Amino acid sequence: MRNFTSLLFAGGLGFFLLVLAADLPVGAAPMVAGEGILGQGPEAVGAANLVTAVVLAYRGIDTLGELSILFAAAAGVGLILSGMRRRADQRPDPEGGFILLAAADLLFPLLVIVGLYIVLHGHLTPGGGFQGGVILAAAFFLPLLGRPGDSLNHAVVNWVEGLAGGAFVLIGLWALAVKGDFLAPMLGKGALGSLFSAGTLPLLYIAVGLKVGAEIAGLMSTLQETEAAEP
Amino acid sequence: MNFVVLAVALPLLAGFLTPALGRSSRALAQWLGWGTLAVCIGVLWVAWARLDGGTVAIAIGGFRPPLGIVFYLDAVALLFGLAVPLMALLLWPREGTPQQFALTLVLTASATGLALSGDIFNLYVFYELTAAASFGLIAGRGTGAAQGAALRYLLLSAAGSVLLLAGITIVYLRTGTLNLAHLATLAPERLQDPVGLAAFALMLIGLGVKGELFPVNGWVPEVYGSVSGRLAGLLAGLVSKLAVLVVVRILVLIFPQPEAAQLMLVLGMLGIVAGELAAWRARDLRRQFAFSSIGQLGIVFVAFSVPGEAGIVAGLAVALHHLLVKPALFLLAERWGGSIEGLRGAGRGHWLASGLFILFALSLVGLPPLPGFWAKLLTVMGLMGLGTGLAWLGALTVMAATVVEAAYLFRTLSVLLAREAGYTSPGPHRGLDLVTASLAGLVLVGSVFALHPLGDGLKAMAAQAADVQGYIRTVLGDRAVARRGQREDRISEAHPASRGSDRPMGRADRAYGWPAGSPTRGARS
Amino acid sequence: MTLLDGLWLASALTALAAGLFGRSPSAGPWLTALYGVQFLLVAFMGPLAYGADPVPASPAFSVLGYGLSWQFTALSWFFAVITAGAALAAAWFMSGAWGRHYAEQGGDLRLLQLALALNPSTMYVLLASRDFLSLFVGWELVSWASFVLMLAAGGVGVRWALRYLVYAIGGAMAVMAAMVLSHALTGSFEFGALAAVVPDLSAGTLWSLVILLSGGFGVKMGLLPFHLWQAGAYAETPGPGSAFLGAISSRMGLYAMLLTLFGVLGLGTLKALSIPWTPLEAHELLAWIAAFTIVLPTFTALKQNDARWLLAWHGIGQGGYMLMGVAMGDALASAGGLMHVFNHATYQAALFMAVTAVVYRTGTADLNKLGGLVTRMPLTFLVLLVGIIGLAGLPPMNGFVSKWLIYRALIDDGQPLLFVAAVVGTLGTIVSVYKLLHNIFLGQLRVEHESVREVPGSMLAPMLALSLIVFVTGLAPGLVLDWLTTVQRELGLAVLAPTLGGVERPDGGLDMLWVVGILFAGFGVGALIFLAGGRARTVHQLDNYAGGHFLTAEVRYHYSDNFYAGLMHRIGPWYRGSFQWLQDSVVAATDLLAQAAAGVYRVVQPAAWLLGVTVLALWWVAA
Amino acid sequence: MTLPPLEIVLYTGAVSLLIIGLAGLVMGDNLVRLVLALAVAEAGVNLLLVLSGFRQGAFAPILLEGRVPGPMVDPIPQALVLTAIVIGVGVQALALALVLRVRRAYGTVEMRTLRARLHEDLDAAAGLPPETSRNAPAVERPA
Amino acid sequence: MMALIVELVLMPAVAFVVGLAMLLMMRKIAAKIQRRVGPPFFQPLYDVVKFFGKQTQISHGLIHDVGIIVAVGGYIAAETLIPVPGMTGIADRTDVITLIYFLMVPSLGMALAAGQCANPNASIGISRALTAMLAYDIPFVIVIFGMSWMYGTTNLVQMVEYQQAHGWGLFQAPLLAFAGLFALQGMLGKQPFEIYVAPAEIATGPMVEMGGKYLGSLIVMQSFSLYTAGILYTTLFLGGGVTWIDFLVKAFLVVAIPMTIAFQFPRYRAEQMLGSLWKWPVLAGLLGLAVVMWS
Repeated sequence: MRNFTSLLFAGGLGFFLLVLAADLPVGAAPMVAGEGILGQGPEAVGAANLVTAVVLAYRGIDTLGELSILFAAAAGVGLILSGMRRRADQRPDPEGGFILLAAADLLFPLLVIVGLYIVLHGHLTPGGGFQGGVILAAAFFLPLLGRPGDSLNHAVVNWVEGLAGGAFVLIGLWALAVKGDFLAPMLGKGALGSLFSAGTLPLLYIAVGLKVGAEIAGLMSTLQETEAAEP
Repeated sequence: MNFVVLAVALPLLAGFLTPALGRSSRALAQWLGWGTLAVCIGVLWVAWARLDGGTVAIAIGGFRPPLGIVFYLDAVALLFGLAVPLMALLLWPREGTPQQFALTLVLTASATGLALSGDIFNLYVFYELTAAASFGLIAGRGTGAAQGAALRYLLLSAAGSVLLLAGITIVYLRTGTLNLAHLATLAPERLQDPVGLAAFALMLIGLGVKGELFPVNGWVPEVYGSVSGRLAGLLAGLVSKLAVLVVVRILVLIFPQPEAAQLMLVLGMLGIVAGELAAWRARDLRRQFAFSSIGQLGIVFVAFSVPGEAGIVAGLAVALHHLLVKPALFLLAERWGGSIEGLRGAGRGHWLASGLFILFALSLVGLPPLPGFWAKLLTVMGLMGLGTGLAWLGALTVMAATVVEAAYLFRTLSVLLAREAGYTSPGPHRGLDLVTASLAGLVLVGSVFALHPLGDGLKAMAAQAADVQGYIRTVLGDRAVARRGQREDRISEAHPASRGSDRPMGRADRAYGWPAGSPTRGARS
Repeated sequence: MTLLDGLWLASALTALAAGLFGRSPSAGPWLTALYGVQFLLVAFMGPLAYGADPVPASPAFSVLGYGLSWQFTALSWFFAVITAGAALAAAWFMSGAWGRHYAEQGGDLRLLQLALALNPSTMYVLLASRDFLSLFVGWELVSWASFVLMLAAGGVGVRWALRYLVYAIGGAMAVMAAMVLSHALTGSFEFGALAAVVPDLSAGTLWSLVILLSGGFGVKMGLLPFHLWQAGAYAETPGPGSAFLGAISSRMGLYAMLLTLFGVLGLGTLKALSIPWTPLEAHELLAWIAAFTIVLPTFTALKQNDARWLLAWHGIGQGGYMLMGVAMGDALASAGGLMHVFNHATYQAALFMAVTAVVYRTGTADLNKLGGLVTRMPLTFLVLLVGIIGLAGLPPMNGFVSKWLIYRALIDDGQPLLFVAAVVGTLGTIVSVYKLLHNIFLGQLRVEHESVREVPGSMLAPMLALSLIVFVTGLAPGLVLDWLTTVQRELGLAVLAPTLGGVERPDGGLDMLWVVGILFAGFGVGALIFLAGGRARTVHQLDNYAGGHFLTAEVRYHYSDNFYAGLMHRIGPWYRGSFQWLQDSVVAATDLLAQAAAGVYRVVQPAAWLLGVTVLALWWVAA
Repeated sequence: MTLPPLEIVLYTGAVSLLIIGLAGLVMGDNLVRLVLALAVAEAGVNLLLVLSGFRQGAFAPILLEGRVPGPMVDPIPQALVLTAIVIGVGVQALALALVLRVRRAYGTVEMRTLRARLHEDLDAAAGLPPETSRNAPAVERPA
Repeated sequence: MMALIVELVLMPAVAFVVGLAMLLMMRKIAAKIQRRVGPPFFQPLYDVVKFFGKQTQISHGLIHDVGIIVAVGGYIAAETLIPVPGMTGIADRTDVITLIYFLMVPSLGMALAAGQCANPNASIGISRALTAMLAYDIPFVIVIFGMSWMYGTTNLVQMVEYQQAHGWGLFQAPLLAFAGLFALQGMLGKQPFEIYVAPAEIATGPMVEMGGKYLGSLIVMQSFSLYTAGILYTTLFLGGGVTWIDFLVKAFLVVAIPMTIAFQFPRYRAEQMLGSLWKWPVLAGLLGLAVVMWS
């Protein structure tokens, strides 16, 4: 009976949302604010990738909020699972097969390079700190899959995480001190399209990339260790 | 005035560093936390002093709205903003781990952000941040029950935020902008129809999860029943009010149509009935206060649903009163945990705690000189002033709720003060909690003597909050105000556009986008 | 620094002193002195009762833009005199041996003294209210003060105090609704503003105002549908507390009703306002409620087996007389109603004190465990006798005067059924008060009460003083009636022209001097006849005619249980306790609703509610 | 406005994802299934958010070699969706951690038993005897 | 003023004499109905003298004496309020409502006296007496209301003048007269409604402990009650008395009717008494009221 009513209600909601969607200007975005950014984004921020301009410049504090959500999640998970780590005497899971170990060792450098590339070219090509950070996290997490025994050094993860987050905020505060506006783009704009362009955006994205990488790696390793410790 | 952003940035910075520092020494992390909160209080206090009655819009990163994000500072925002670090300091987790300190700092930053921000999506981000931090804090080093409650709360809150995001998407699809002031100018033309109302409904329910709105507050008894008194006070007292403040901002600025307010009124009334009756049945102190907070917040929603300034005055009064009383009650509940029947004679030994409990109960029920009475009076006057059948029903519900509330609060009190001895309080003697509770009591009694200035201050604050034109003028400058006026006339009187051709939608509007980088101070109105 | 400020200060000082030194019984006399000071201050405001202009209170606030000010008028002075007198008597009663006795038995004397001191001070604030806001502030304060006094009993008293609280807060909310409704109509809380706008109000609004006000204040007065709390609350409060509450506390409802219904809306409006499809007008509705309030509680009192409960139920019944007098509204009736407030205060306080004295000596108020105390406690018997004659409204005492005024007015207005109801009430009272007198003082003295002695002086003095007042105001009611003329003029009611003995009328007036004179002359002649028969020998109680059977002390032949067996056979089935059932069904309904509300929070998947409400909201939006 | 089939598919897809997610959340009993349903719902909404910036025949908002390739898509929703996705990740990570914790604490992953045991725990923590149904009616029948 | 004092003394004397005559008539009627000769002319006087002459007078305490005095005094005071030809001074100063209450004072006095005797029979008797009072007072009050509404005054003297002018109350409100008679039956406490002095059941109830001058005083009280009832009824319904002769004839006639009825009936139980007194007289009274008020 409960399922039937839930299905009924879900169907009703779907019907209403579709009716709403039909009424919305689908495919023809009103572009009121978007046009403004497309228009004077490149000269104002100097970033080729306008999405990065929005993410880091126009809506910088959103990104800061987002970073702190990830941080809160990492801290939360750490807090929740603090008592559930595997004890020394428990035997770890068996090691991954040969293919997994070899692939992990082989892929590690590649993933790191790709991750760093995406982080560094955030303001030029699609992608940026978050996407690159995740790839870096995957890079560090892959070996753990192979050898569940050893685990990430959480102290390092915490420090990297803290420093990267701190850097992000400090750059913002530096902008506040100098230009009077928190997270305002600094260091000029440089040549559009070149690596060293769009002022502090790349620096911010590097900080974001490191932070996201460290956090997600830490998250995954904590989950993995806890799961490993399941009786 | 741009330094106000520090109130959000600094706690985050401290939060990021706390786990790392905490590894070396816990005391350092603790002092870092307290220091940051003190700085935030200082920042906000200076901002309030500088503001002295005016309103200021701070463009983050120098990007003028509607492109960039703006922080809007008016009396209400700063009042709640100031309350956040103050209460976080008072309700700091006891013997917490560095992660808990970090999460509390993040919670403080996001709550301050909720109070100040003037951009819809930014509000969503801070709302989610508050949620994430509170999940961590609730589950923290709590018992199995706390973790179970946190999981159920997480699922409900995440579902709520899905709806909230859907609502924001609809608003963005219809208006193309996210800045509240810009939305306020476009709303009369684009969000008046049922689709706009549907967006509001989704947003109300999304934000209602944390604001303990009727159907979506299933988590309240479970979470407040299993969490430490301090955190329960923080969540119930502060965070729920901020969610309501966001709903009110959206209601006042973007959805002035009456149906929106009616929806809120109906859900608020149901919340009152469900909350008070469930509290009447509750058999343990902590959950009784949880249900009572649902009832009280129902009254807050009902009060804010009254259109215009009267509604905001009433809502603010009830909200501030609840913000003062509920955390203190939760702290007292922690001292006397356990089922009410088991508490016979518990209050006899500690006369300060029982005295405070009596004072808060009297204020909640509305003994005249106490502020609780004036808040309830304002709410009922606001509702009766409307004259519609629904408003009368609302007033009736608020009054019936008072009767039920008096019944169960004083039933509990009579058990507490029963003459049988032989009650040994389980928890260790928490001196600091009593200090916080008596601080709240002092403020309550103090406000009795300062009723006149408080009343006028509240009225001025409400007038400022209800003044949509003022909001737009501060954020977007004067031309926009004219444009909203012209749009509203065109819609209401539906006479042909009198002057100037209306620019086709979508073309970049030169007037807004000043070339970035030129340092422009926030326009001081 | 007007007299009113002095009164407020004195009462506040008394409360403070009671709070600080209340615990030690020796503080009693000092507190009584303070109450005496309060009484003097009220007495100094005497000119108010003879038409002087109102005495304002200096503190005046304005909160949220609405003014809040206080003043004493003739109406408030009349009630203030009764309050001060009752408080003085109660404190005097408590100051001596009773206080020590209460403390020895584990009672919290400090709480009782403080609660007693709080009550008159909050009542002076209520009596001085000048607009809706100050009225409501005073009203809530009085409700809470009497709640504190009821709590002083502890144990069973607390349960009744909580029941009272729910009723009181319900009533207060009705008053708040009326207050806010009047604010919605006039934009301010002033009485004058509402009075100005009353003529052009629609019948519906007027009816809602009348119902809300009379309902809200009716709860405190113990009018019929809301009377279930009063008996228990007043009976279970410790001795002097119940005397004070019984005397004046529920009359504050009548004061507030007079101030708002008659002072602001005016009797003309009430008379013009008719109940649709019936010939009754609003004031007749009030009269009928009063009629039922007279009859039903009185006959419930008849069945009580506890002296305090019997008196408390009679308190409710007598409240009906006051409302009926005031509701009829013409000169005689309103004077009768108002005077009944004074009369009832005096003899109800005396009766409660007498019963407390009996409890002080014998330890119980159960009518089936007492008997024959007249030989041991003659003065208390005399006080109780005078009290019940007053309560029953028989000639020599003041109760007769106010009832006579009400009857005479009912005959003038031609209200036969109301008249019969009032008389049935009086007869019921006579029947039940005799049971009280007989079961306690007459009949066989119990073995364990052989050693009972008269109560000490500190308790006797206030009782005798009150009985004296009952007799004196019975002999010369003109003293009180003069005060009432100013009150009537102030409320816009028809004004009575009283003489010292009562009221002079061509077609059958009342002159109490003559009536009492004739009565005592009759007694004199009766005594002559009686004494003609020579000296009589007083025999021991057991030397009694028992059909040849010798009575011994152990045999308990005192007839007290089911005292009116014959009457009960006839009217027994009429007691269905329908109001009790009504109240319990309301409580059960709330309990059911609460169970449903709790069910909402025990749902397996909270998100289900989220989905449900979203769909309903969207459907509502689409509709 | 005549919509080519692509937009209809995208929008109905996003909405149906949202509906499936919410339905799964409401109907599901296994905790992991609920978290997955939540992920699906969030994916649906994120898709909806991205589509709100979509313009027909427009290019990605990237300036290749400093030149504007033509009419560009609205960049803001893409930035927003980036944040929304990260929020989703954070919340799901917390959810999974909590599921692990609940399984350790209550030994179950069923929502039904979790609720029952949670409420028992809450009652026990509050020192209440387990709720038993009433033997007599709340109100005694009138005599 | 002196005239009033004279009235105050003279009226009881007249009442005593007429009362004894009525007692004699009552016992004569009883005898005639039971086909026997009946007592000699001065028998009631002899009884009174005998009771007052007794040596052993048993008292149960002060309240016992005070109660008897209040009972007798109450009736004395009551009957001075009723106008008799030639002596209407006192009656002019008071009204019928005071009279109703004055009639209740004796029952309270009797109750006090009987209560003090500490005899269960007395207490049961008193509880029945008060129930009886409750029973007959309701129709009686309806009658009083009806008549004072009809005459427009509650002053008995003005009622008599009204009846002299407009004819007897009996003809103008016959139903009320009937109800009044029925109530009178209950008031006199004779046969159908004398449960509270039932000799067999509760040993004459309140009078169980009374002897000597107490019983004598009660006999005097009974004579006064007969006299008061008689002249009250005549004042209300039979236009009062212009001269003493027709006033006494009417009074004796009025008392004779209930007496004759009384000795035909057995004794009702308490609840039957309540039932009968609350059914027919109240119904008749209300109908009479309706007729009076709407005509």
